[in-house]
Amino acid sequence: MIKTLFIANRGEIAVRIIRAARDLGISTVLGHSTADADSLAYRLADRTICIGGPQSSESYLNMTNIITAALLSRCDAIHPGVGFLSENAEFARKTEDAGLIFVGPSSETIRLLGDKIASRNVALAAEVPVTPGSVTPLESLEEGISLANGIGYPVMIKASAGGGGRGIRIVRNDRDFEQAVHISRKEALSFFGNDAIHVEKYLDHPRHVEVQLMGDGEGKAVHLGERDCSVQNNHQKLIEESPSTVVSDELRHVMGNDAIRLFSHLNYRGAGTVEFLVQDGKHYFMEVNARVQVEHPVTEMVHSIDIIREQLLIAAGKGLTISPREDISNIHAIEVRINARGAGTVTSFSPPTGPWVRTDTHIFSGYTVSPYYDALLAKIIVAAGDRQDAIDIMLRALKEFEISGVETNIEEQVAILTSQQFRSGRFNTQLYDQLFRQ
Amino acid sequence: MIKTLFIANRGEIAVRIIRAARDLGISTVLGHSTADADSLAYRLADRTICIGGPQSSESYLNMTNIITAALLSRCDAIHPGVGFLSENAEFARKTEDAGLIFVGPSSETIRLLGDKIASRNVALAAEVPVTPGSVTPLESLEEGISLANGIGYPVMIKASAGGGGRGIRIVRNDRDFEQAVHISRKEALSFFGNDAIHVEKYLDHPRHVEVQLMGDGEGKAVHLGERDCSVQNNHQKLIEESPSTVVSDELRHVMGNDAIRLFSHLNYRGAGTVEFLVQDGKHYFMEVNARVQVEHPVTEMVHSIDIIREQLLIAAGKGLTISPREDISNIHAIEVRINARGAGTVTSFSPPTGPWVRTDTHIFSGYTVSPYYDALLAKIIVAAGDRQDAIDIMLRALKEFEISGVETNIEEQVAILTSQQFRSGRFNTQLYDQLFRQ
Amino acid sequence: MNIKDLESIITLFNAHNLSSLEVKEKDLKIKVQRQTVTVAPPAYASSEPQTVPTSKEKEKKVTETITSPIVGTFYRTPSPDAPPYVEVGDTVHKGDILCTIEAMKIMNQLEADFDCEIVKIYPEQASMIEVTTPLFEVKRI
Amino acid sequence: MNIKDLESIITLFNAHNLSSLEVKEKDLKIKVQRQTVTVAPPAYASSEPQTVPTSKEKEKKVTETITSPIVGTFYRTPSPDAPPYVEVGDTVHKGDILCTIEAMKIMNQLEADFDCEIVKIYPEQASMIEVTTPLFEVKRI
Repeated sequence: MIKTLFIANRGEIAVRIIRAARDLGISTVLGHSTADADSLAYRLADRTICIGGPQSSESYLNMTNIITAALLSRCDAIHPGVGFLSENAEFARKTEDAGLIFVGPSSETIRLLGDKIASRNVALAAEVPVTPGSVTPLESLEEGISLANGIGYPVMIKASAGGGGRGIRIVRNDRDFEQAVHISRKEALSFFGNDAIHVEKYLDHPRHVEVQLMGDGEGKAVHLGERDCSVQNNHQKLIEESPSTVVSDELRHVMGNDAIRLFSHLNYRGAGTVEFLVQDGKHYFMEVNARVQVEHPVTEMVHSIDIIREQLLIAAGKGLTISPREDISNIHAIEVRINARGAGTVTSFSPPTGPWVRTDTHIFSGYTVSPYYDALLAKIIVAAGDRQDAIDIMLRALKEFEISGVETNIEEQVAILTSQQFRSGRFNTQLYDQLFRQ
Repeated sequence: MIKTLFIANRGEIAVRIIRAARDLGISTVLGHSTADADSLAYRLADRTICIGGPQSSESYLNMTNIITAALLSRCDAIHPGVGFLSENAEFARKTEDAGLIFVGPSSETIRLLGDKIASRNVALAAEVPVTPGSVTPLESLEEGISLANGIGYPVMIKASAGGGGRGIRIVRNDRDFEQAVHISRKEALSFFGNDAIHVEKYLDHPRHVEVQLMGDGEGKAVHLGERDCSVQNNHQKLIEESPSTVVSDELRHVMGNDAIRLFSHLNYRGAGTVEFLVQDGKHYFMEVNARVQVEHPVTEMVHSIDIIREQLLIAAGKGLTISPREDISNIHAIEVRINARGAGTVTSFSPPTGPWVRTDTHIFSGYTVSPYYDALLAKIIVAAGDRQDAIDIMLRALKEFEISGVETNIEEQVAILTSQQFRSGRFNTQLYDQLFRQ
Repeated sequence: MNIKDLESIITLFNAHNLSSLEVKEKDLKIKVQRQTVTVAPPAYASSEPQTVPTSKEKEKKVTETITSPIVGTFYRTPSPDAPPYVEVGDTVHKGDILCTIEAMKIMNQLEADFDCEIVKIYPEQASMIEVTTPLFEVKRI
Repeated sequence: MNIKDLESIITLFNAHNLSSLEVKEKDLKIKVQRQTVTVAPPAYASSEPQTVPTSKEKEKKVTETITSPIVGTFYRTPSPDAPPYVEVGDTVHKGDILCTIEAMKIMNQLEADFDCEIVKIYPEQASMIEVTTPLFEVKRI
């Protein structure tokens, strides 16, 4: 078993990991930046080590400081959390080389899945449907235009190494193609240090649906159903829910089995997500997130399974023993992300509590929201017997959420939840723009 | 449907009821005392009406003020909460007479169950096992001693109108009988205005196990399994859990059916509890609590059913539609009560949050714990796959519970949860005394 | 809400020399505060919650507020067509009836506890009052 | 709500010399406040985190703390049997090696950024240090 776990992350996910470790009797060492020296994770961890300055590059991305700190504090394992080094194959390999357990997939798996084209090819090999498009990086403009005409416009030009919506351009005709390729390559180079791009069919009213899986690293994998993450602002997820209103039992079965086939093919170890776009009842593979995700609690509430705990148990060699709920017809979970509109000090804070409401947060009265990191303040998660009840309970929780000192997106989230489109379940990834930009 | 609900209570249960009402779209009017004019319930309610001074007799027990306030604020229904007027047949009748819905059983049911001997007789009529003892109030000392010898010592002398452990005396031989009867009658008279007493077998290592039910008022009832409330200090419950470590699947089935038979017999309406003592695998009827109970969340977490919501739906004539979880083999819920050791102002407060932890509380930073009411500050409820995990998660939650300004029983609760006896599940209602008084 | 109401609230706030006043009803919430000067010794806090001194001249002009002891409907008159029990400017004596508060069809008559002059009558006829609702502002005589 | 209302509210606020006024109705919330003058200036907060003056005599005795830039194991000597790089009382020059910090089997040599005298050496030989751990107290010369 893991005795001491090093946590190479911050914010609410660091708190989340400390809690799961504590529940298993694992002691925790938090690596933190100088800017996070009075965080909630800092207060809750059994031990803390300062790993660098406020800039992520000095601390949460500083592999040498992190691994040295883990070694010197006699940890057995490193949990990378989300973001930062969580999908960095080099960090995973260095962790393994140092004789430590990396809580996540093997470095080879991460390396493979980090390349969009390679992961698309793995999906094809595992017979998982992908969006029509190029399987190799684009070599010439002519090749691209011919491909686009074959697929049919609109098409999408994507950075092969990309993520988070950067380096993506939508093209609706031959005329705009050259310019889009130019910009896309430039963005790809500046964001990812690699100007490889490829072309895919663009779905114009898709839902973002992802399947949560856990694998044992030896070919066995279990899926925990889907999360619908279609409420996004500029590719940043705002609200996630499970089940999705556009996924039938049959589609869930098919998508789940597709995802399991892919994970088996990869001998995937630990928690991971297969992202699909769903449009008109069809699903198209997008990518694999080779780590736990911010929105994992939605799935936890549906299946009463602690995903972080299971990550730790798999990493410790205890195997894959979860049994997901079979009948999910009378449960629905929603997560709302509360983000800060800017940095500042939280002068008072009172999270929503009470029945059917879970708050995952790292803030407290007196906490300073730093300008160095992401804006996530809290995740509110509710579970109820059906979707409408879940929405009502979420609105109750948001009404009880009290914070002062920093501006938040609570009012905006309330507006989304109370919109006719969201209530009806008939919306797509354009919802945010439809509500706030038109 | 109920449109506006009057809440004739305070503290965390008032908050709990406001939340359930809000989730159903019911607006709320809180009746509060002058001492509770800045409570959390006051802040959350849609409307508030001051119903009297700080003494309960002036406010929360003032039937005229409560019913007048409910009528003048155009409420359809009154929820009495727990304690105060929740088991007062006269209040239920006055509420009904005023044309309002009383959220609870009928006044006749409450009246019947409020009398220990009458309720014992109903249990006998419904073929529910009771502790051997007298079925009518004791008429003479001789009758009592003869009865005690028939049952076998030790026996218990109880106030027929009693509750909360008051007016109870344990007698171990003929010699002490007369004195005990004398004291018991005196206490019964002073606490309950009625000196009727009766004699029952005393169980010396029992568990306090209660079955939660909901009835439709027309003979149909459903049980939601049991709660074990054996951790008590001087008859005040401290920790409750479900399932009980001494209840086998078979015993659960038998107790549940006994309880359903009793509720059907009573045409019981709404939420109620049948209390049993369990010793050596046998169960003995104690009493019915004709109201919701403080520890109801334990059952809510096991079955994912909102008991307060269902109370409101039944009261509104929407019927009994719950479907309890059939397989409870991989769920365990525990509630810990956090009590104040005295009055004072809470200078800072941060409830535990995160996965598998629910906090029901009415306190906040700046809240003043009043000397007029009970000491309950918060209920922490956790749910997990098994009992050991639930205990570990509860310990994590208690470690995160931050409060200053008032003394609490948190350390004591941690000591109970970490004790070998509690962990093992082999303990009885004497546990508290064994840990702290020996 | 309208500005007239807000003005009345602030006038009340000033008239009673309050430092903080919060009014909440349904979706409406109003909070008025005035910073207190910290040089002076703390203001005298009455231990009698029902009477509030509202003026600085202690000799003659101190008024007190009579608040409602119960929840009910406020009536200034014994019956719909009868004249009011009291009017502003009236002098009443201990035991005189000031108003009727109806609760559950019972008419409760509120009597004066002491001789006084009626300075102000707060509630509207037939309005709902709760415990602590101000009913009359009076000046002892 | 409209600007006229807001204007009226602020006028009321000013007219009555309030320090805080909060009006909330449904989704609308208005809060008006006026800052009060504070007599004392706020305490001086240093903007340079790495150097901390540790003495009150500012002329000569100001010392500075050199903290660790990385996580690792602190060594005062280049090898187990070699003498320490520096001792208390030593004068070092810019570029002189102060200590070695081992991280992942790499020996990182920490150099002096300026000429100074070693006043104190904080960590024990071979102890773990983190970023910001104080290593040396020095006095610039």
